[in-house]
Amino acid sequence: MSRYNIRMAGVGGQGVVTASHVLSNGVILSGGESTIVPFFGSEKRMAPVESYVRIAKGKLFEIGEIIYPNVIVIFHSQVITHGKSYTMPFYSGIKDDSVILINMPEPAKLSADEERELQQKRARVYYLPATQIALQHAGTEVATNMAMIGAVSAILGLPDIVSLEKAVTERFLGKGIVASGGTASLDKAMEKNFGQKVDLVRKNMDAIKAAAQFAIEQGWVQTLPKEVVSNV
Amino acid sequence: MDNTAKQRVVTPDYLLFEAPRTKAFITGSEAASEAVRRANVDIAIAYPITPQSETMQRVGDLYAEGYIKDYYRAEDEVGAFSAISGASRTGVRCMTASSGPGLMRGLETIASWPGHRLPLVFLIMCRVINAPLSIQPDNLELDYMLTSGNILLHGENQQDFFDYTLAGFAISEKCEVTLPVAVAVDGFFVTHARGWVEMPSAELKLPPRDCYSEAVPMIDNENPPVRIARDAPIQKSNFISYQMHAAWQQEIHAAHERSRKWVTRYIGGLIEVVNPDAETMIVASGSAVSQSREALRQAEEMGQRVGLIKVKSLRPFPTTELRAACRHAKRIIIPEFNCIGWLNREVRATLYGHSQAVIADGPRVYGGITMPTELILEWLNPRE
Amino acid sequence: MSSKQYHVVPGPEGLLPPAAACCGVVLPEKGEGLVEGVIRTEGDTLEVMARQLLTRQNPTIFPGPLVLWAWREGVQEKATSVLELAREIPGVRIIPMPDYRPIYPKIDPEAVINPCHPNLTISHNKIEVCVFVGVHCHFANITLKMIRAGTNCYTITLCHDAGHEDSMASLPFADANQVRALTEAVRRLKREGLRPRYADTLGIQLTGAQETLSQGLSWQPAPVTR
Amino acid sequence: MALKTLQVSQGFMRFMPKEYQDLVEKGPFGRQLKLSDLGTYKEVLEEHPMCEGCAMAFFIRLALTGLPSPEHTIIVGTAGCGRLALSQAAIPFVYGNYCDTNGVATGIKRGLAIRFPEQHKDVVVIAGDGGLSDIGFSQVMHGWFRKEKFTTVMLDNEVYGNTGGQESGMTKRGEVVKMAPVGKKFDKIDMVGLAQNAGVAYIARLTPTNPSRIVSTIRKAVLVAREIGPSYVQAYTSCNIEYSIPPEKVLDDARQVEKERYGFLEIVSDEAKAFLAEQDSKQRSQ
Repeated sequence: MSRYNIRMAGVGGQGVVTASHVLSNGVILSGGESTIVPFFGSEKRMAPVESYVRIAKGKLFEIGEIIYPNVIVIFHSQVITHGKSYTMPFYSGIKDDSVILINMPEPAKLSADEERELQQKRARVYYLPATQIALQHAGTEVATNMAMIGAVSAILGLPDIVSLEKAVTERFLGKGIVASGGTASLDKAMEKNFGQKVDLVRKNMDAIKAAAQFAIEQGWVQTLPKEVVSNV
Repeated sequence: MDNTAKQRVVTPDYLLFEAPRTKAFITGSEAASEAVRRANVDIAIAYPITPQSETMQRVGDLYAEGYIKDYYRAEDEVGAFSAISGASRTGVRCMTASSGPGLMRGLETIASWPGHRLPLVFLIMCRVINAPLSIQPDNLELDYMLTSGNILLHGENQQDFFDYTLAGFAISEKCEVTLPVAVAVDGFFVTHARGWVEMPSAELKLPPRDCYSEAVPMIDNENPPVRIARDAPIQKSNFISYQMHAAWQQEIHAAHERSRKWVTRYIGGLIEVVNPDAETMIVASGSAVSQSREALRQAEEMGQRVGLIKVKSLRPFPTTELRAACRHAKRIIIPEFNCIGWLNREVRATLYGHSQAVIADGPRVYGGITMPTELILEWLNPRE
Repeated sequence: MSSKQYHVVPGPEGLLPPAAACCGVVLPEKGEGLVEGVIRTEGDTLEVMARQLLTRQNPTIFPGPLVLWAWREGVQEKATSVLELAREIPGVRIIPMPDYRPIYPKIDPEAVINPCHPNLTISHNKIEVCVFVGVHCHFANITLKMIRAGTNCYTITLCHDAGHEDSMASLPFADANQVRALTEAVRRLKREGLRPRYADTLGIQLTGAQETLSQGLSWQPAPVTR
Repeated sequence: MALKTLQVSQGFMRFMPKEYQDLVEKGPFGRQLKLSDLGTYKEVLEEHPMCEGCAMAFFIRLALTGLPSPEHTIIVGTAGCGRLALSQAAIPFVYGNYCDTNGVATGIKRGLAIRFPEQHKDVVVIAGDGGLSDIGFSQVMHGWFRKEKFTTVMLDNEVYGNTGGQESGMTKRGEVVKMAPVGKKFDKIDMVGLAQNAGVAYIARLTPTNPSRIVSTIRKAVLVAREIGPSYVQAYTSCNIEYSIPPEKVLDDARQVEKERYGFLEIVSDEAKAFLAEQDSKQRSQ
């Protein structure tokens, strides 16, 4: 039975919360269990955003923010370079044998200490050019968040791509959750960008699938070691 | 009339323990205002509510006589408590007072004083708070004060009201404390009743507030840093750690612990014990202590030895003192003037695992009813 | 309150360690000091402080507003005594806490330490021993708790008032005389043969941010646009 | 003199962060600066987390520039967007509870008057329309009735911006915002009229279209509060997020609103008029 505690971090406007809702709903639609808790600061600009997604095939009880994650998803390089996160460093609290997915085309320059700590934790750090994938496959970097969860679903095998597509459709064609007032106005802008909602879903799915493919090609898809699977 | 200029500054220890005292037969309201006369208060802000009004209008007279530098009647309790918090931030000594419903109305502000690290004295003349309305004594409001972060002293009589009020200023302004001190008495039974009060000369007063020796900077543009923002909203954010608000709250609890030393010194211990060796103990605070003293006297006449623990300080709570005083007890009763039994709850939590005694769930009176000593005696010797 | 003695030692202590005052640690009287939660003589306390400052990694002095700003008589004397102390600790840095506001968007850990996120400065500079002097007690206590929670820094406080339970070594009612007494303790340990960890380093070390600034003030008028 | 709190102890300047070195050497304290000096000195406001293009942030920057003695000024605020910038200024900022700004300001003003009878201390409340016209209404009005000598500045964005766009008393009638699902059913509260009735000595209403007017209005309001009686400034500071105003159109919107219903208005008592005229002639003769 798989259980993942996913901490997603980015900056305001990147759709971190929206992505976490879609990912979470995808898991629910696939028959699994999931909860999400979003968190943002009171800043009106450059606000750090974190969203905590728990996914599992069995029952979930825990609530609240995830302080000890086994999956960390970084939507923006500033989370690392500026410490744009509630906690420093960006991997604080990480459990052994965890996955870190970072939206960057090239590996980040980490300090020797950081490299060592991540190594000690046997963390697998993956760099995904999500913004580039979004631009190339959806025609807009607004779909970066979709690329990120596409890769997450490929790496974890949860949710499956069909369920994720259902979640995307629900999110953009109705019944979906609107993360915030800012998200509502962003939606309007996106509709303008994409022309039509249906088109929007298709392009988001293109970004998701391309990112998932990228993850598969990079060989990131692997089952977590047994002790993690049973402990988390 | 600047009478305060004619008063002589003496140390709190001298004023409280050494200065010669004379006896007066006065009401609790008079006792409180006589304490304020000697407390070198800069600002007092009033808002009427029974049974508090008499004290604060007497304090108004002190302003007219020049014992206080500023005084006004505020628009309501929230206005009074807010303005007092502003004044305290500037480093002047200040006080206000309220009763039951007024206290409840101002509770958001009251509960913010400790976090803002505001030294001040808040007098509470307890009164019924529940609907239907009543002006009678009942100290249920102190239950809300217990979790407010304020230091909370509960006086038994007019003498305590005088002494604790003066002590309150001294405790409140200690650097390692820097917290508001609430001094409560039961309304009417203390405020409107007369009793003997021994007081030092009115020509003496406490030293002025030494605001630059406190835990936070003053809002006066005369002390650093210029960017104070000492009340900045502290919430989990990118530029404020997760732990800051938590550490801030811990600091308030820590300040309560540090206040033990000063509360003990200035009001002579957190508890008073009568007949410490008795197997049946009464634990009480406020005017329930007076009723218990009489019950104890009557029990002794009937040949029963009963002990009494007067809890003087509710916050900080006399944890170690109470455990020690109850170690040998077989039966404990806790008479209270409220329907909830907040003292009962506190005592049970404190003694859990530290005492073999049976702790009775009462006796209690509430809604303005007095506590007859007969009721206490009945609870001392329950019919099996 | 526990009957067992609570020891205040370098962390990391975890998510939310208790306040030492709530664990039975009490403040020292004038003439005493507090070492790891235990009351000691002033002399013993100074010796512990001096030894830690000379032997642990990246010693740093954090002067607060009450030392940084010459706002009343006596401050300059204390400030000067702090600089004298710094000169006796090879390799020491001085990073100020000039105010307490939450600094947006983020502190520069080489320029300041801030009570809203003190562990950032400690971690970034790998500071394993520090001295707080001239910080208002409320903010000092908050800072000390957060440092103990998340770092392995040995915290020393020279408090102008009653002292701090949450620092590993604390001296209450410390004015210029107590600072000078600590300087003397540092000198004595060196005379007695203690080789400082950074014996080969001369003088006070500037942080990167301070070096940039000392190469000339970089003030530029802010653009007058909205 | 409070400038002593800006003197760095000898030997420590080299360790001070840049912003403080600048503030000490190029700050606005203890000198009379004009709007045209903007850009030649280090302002009190640091980088802050308010929205890009926000009219309120723009107004706050200029309002702080207009303070006649920043070194003796205390700002009182409350919940709302404005405090995000105000707490980043080199002026002591007090943030208490909900509704309490004008009570707190009363206490601060009176406390400082006791401690520093010879030194004027300017207390300025800067808070939103919700904070002053709704939850804090009673304390605003009673402060005016009592003739408390401090300034109240309303940042009127006609909505609860910080909590996400709910109706406030200052929202226009008919406006559909959160908690007014079918449109606001009563008129915008006439705080200017109420101030006049309460006997406020200096009242001004303005929009952020004219920077020098903001600076001079704040200056006048603070000086009148220092010497004569309460002063009130009501500034239209649109919320471009909640009212969907593109950031580059914020000033156009302000000009439009100014023309339609928010024209510059000054109501000055005779005593305040005489005082301001005297101040003017003093300044001219300098």
